[in-house]
Amino acid sequence: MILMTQSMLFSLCAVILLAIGLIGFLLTSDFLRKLLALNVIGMAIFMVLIAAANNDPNAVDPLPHAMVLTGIVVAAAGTALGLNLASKIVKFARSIQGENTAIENKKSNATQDSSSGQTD
Amino acid sequence: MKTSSLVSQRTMAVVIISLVSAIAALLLIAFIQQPVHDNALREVVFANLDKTGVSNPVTAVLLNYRAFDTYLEFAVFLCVAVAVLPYVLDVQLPKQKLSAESQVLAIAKIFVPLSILMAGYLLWIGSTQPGGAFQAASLLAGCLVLLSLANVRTIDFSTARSRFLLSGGLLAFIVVNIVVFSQTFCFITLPQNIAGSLILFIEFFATFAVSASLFLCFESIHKGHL
Amino acid sequence: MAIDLWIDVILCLSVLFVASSIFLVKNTFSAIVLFICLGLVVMFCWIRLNAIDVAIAEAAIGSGLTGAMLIAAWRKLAFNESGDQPDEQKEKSE
Amino acid sequence: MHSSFYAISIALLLTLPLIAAILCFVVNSIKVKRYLSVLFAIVLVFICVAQASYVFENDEPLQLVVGEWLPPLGIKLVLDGFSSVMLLMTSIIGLAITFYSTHYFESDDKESRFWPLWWFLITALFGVFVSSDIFNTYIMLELLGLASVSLIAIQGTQKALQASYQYLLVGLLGSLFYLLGVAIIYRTYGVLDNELIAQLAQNNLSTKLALAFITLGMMMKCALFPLHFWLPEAHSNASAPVSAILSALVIKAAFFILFKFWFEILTPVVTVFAVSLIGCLGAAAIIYGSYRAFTAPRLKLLVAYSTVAQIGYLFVAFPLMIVTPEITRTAVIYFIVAHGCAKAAMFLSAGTIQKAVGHDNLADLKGIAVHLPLSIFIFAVTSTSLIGLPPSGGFIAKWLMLNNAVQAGQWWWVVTLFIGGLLASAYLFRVLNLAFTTPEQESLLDVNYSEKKLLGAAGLAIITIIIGLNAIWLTSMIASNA
Repeated sequence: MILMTQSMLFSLCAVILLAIGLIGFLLTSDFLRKLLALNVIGMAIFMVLIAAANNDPNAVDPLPHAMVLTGIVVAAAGTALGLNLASKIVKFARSIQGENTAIENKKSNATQDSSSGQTD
Repeated sequence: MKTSSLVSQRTMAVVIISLVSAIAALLLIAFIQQPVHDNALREVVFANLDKTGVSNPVTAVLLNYRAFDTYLEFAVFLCVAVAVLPYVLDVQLPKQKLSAESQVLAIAKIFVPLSILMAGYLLWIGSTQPGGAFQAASLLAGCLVLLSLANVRTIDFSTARSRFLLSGGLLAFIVVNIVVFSQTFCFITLPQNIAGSLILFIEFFATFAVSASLFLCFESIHKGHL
Repeated sequence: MAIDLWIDVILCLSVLFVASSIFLVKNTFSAIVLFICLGLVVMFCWIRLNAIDVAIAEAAIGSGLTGAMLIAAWRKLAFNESGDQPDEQKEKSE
Repeated sequence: MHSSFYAISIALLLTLPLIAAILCFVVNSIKVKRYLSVLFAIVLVFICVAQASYVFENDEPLQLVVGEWLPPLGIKLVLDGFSSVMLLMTSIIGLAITFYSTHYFESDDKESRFWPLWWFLITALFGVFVSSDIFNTYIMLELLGLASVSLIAIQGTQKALQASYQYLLVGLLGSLFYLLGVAIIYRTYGVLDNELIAQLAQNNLSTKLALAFITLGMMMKCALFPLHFWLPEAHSNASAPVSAILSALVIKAAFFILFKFWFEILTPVVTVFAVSLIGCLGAAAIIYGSYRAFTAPRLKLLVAYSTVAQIGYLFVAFPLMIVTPEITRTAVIYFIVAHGCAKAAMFLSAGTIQKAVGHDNLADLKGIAVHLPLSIFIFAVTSTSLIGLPPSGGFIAKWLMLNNAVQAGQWWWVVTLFIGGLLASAYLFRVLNLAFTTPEQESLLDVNYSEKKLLGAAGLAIITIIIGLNAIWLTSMIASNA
């Protein structure tokens, strides 16, 4: 077995996590999970950076820590914007869906003389 | 048609999985072959640490060596806050009365004072121990979210004052740049003797600005788009 | 093998398990909950890798606030999705 | 040590737009926001002109070390020939679009959201062209992506929101791939500054993978052929000033980074096979983009697909960079400037046509030239630049590229450039002859739309002609310190 230092172990875990996140992003159709997949890929890249920083445990390099801190905040900002757009799109879809059902109701009421008037 | 689309979806999935795992394997081989760099930068960071006015290396990198990154970091956060603000303003928040006995409020009564105390401690300790503006801001944002879930109106985002609060972090940084520029004619050079207090000044405003922006992001999803 | 290497191995396996189950699990709400757990497990990895500042930020922003936003968004999105709507559960419970 | 006045002007370049953004965000009244924005835009143009002339005379890049910490530790901002030309173009196009958008928006609410986000976008553009640190460029890219997504989302229609959400996903994934490249480079070399990496770079697997990931990420951001699916929706559904700046500059920023990584930072890794692969992708983009533009039902969709095609030209230049780096570099920069000005003016005129007539589907735009003469004039002038007809800047760029390809003996690029020119003329003349044919039934287009707001766009169209006529001035500026 090659020399399995702690940083190499976490680099291995980061690469597999990256693969999981990428496959997840490409294969899911549900757009909430696509945002989750993007965050998972972000976490994997941060793990690569922090594992590189911890290559020699008693001489930890602070630069990747600052980069990952900035990365986490940027990822949160991106996710917040994405969730807002998703809610807005769903609000539109629901309002249009509402209009369609309203039109169908009018049509169905008009055709049926007896007012069965099924409410959705 | 149904089965063929299922089959093509299945083959597409297999293709994607094999492609991604091939890339991952390549990356792994590269990591195993290539040793990590010789960490020369760490010595340079620790050598100049006394000139930065803080003893926590991460805060020194964030707010002195690479202060330009954090300067733009505040810009990114303000940009998202600006983009998200209209979604909150579109909805007229109903004037809820404070329902005294709701559980969330009971939890909030216990945790909010504690986290505010913790946030203050994290902000203050940031210069020597792990901690700092972003961590303190996220704790404050947590309190604001808890209060908002307990139907307590904390920040009214329609006023110009709240917009000023949101852009406080970036404004503090620009003010510091201008003040520092007038003395040393260089961009974001924090003079050694007052570097510590300048960093604390920036972190103080940044904490409130970032926590307000994080809270705004939550509020826009939670209350907006009705 | 040193005991702490075993701790790291267990941490890595749990990270990979939680991450893969985010995409394998059926309904979206449990995917979000799993994502918050992933955030917390990764926080432990940061602590193991001597990155304390990052651990605090990951726990607070990475899984805490992002998780709160995801759940708030899920409550808003769930009412029209065909799959796992809360009103379905309501019908079952009635 | 005191850095010279010009070095400090780079700091001004990044602080002024942020101050403008905060002011536009905090101030309530629309009038103040408009005057502030036009004022800041004019000041920025003067700063960029001063910098470009300094770099041109002294023939050495302008450098500003941020915070007195030298590069392995701190960040350095560098302004060489390429970036000073890009900054000049950004500020001039920014001024034209700022002037245009002071009259464009019908609702004050949309306009008050537009201005702060606009200034964040300008800051990100300036930052990308100036930064010489790979992680700093990542943050600029992120700000660029988030600002442009929010600008598209202002439009509020369902199609605009869906387009902006798709653009956000692709943008975030592209930035994450770029960040993965940065992580690999940092893991291998432990340094973040461009020049230091260029010195340390060797030809090993890690560097190859880093360049591959960065290329993949930037291909997503600048919509090269296989990964271009988000662009037509995003650009055709955004409001006119936003789609103008997106097509003219935001895509070029991603190309700028890609160009720097391939030919300035990780040069030992670049192989002939990789470069010709990118060249083929560029050629495919030209053919596919032109085809889709020819069949596009709507005017703005046509202009968006023409962007996909024109981006292909920039990537066709990659294989030529191996053979004749100097001339091709000048040709690429010339093409970016020509395409940027032409595309911005074209989108602004398309926006005016859409506002005046209420829709932009090409079928019933017959005889529009009678009602909107200035818009069609701008459309025609910019089409000459996109096709590459003699008086325009586009012609000089294509001519430089052509004789490079001939000298290099790679005749297949010559063929693609010609086919590209023919296809471009096909879909652009389709619009022009529609505009000039008199409609059968006299459709009463009640066009009472004052076109004075198109002066900015007319200025840009004239610029494309000016840089076509006296090419010597611009080529010498670009080649001043390649």
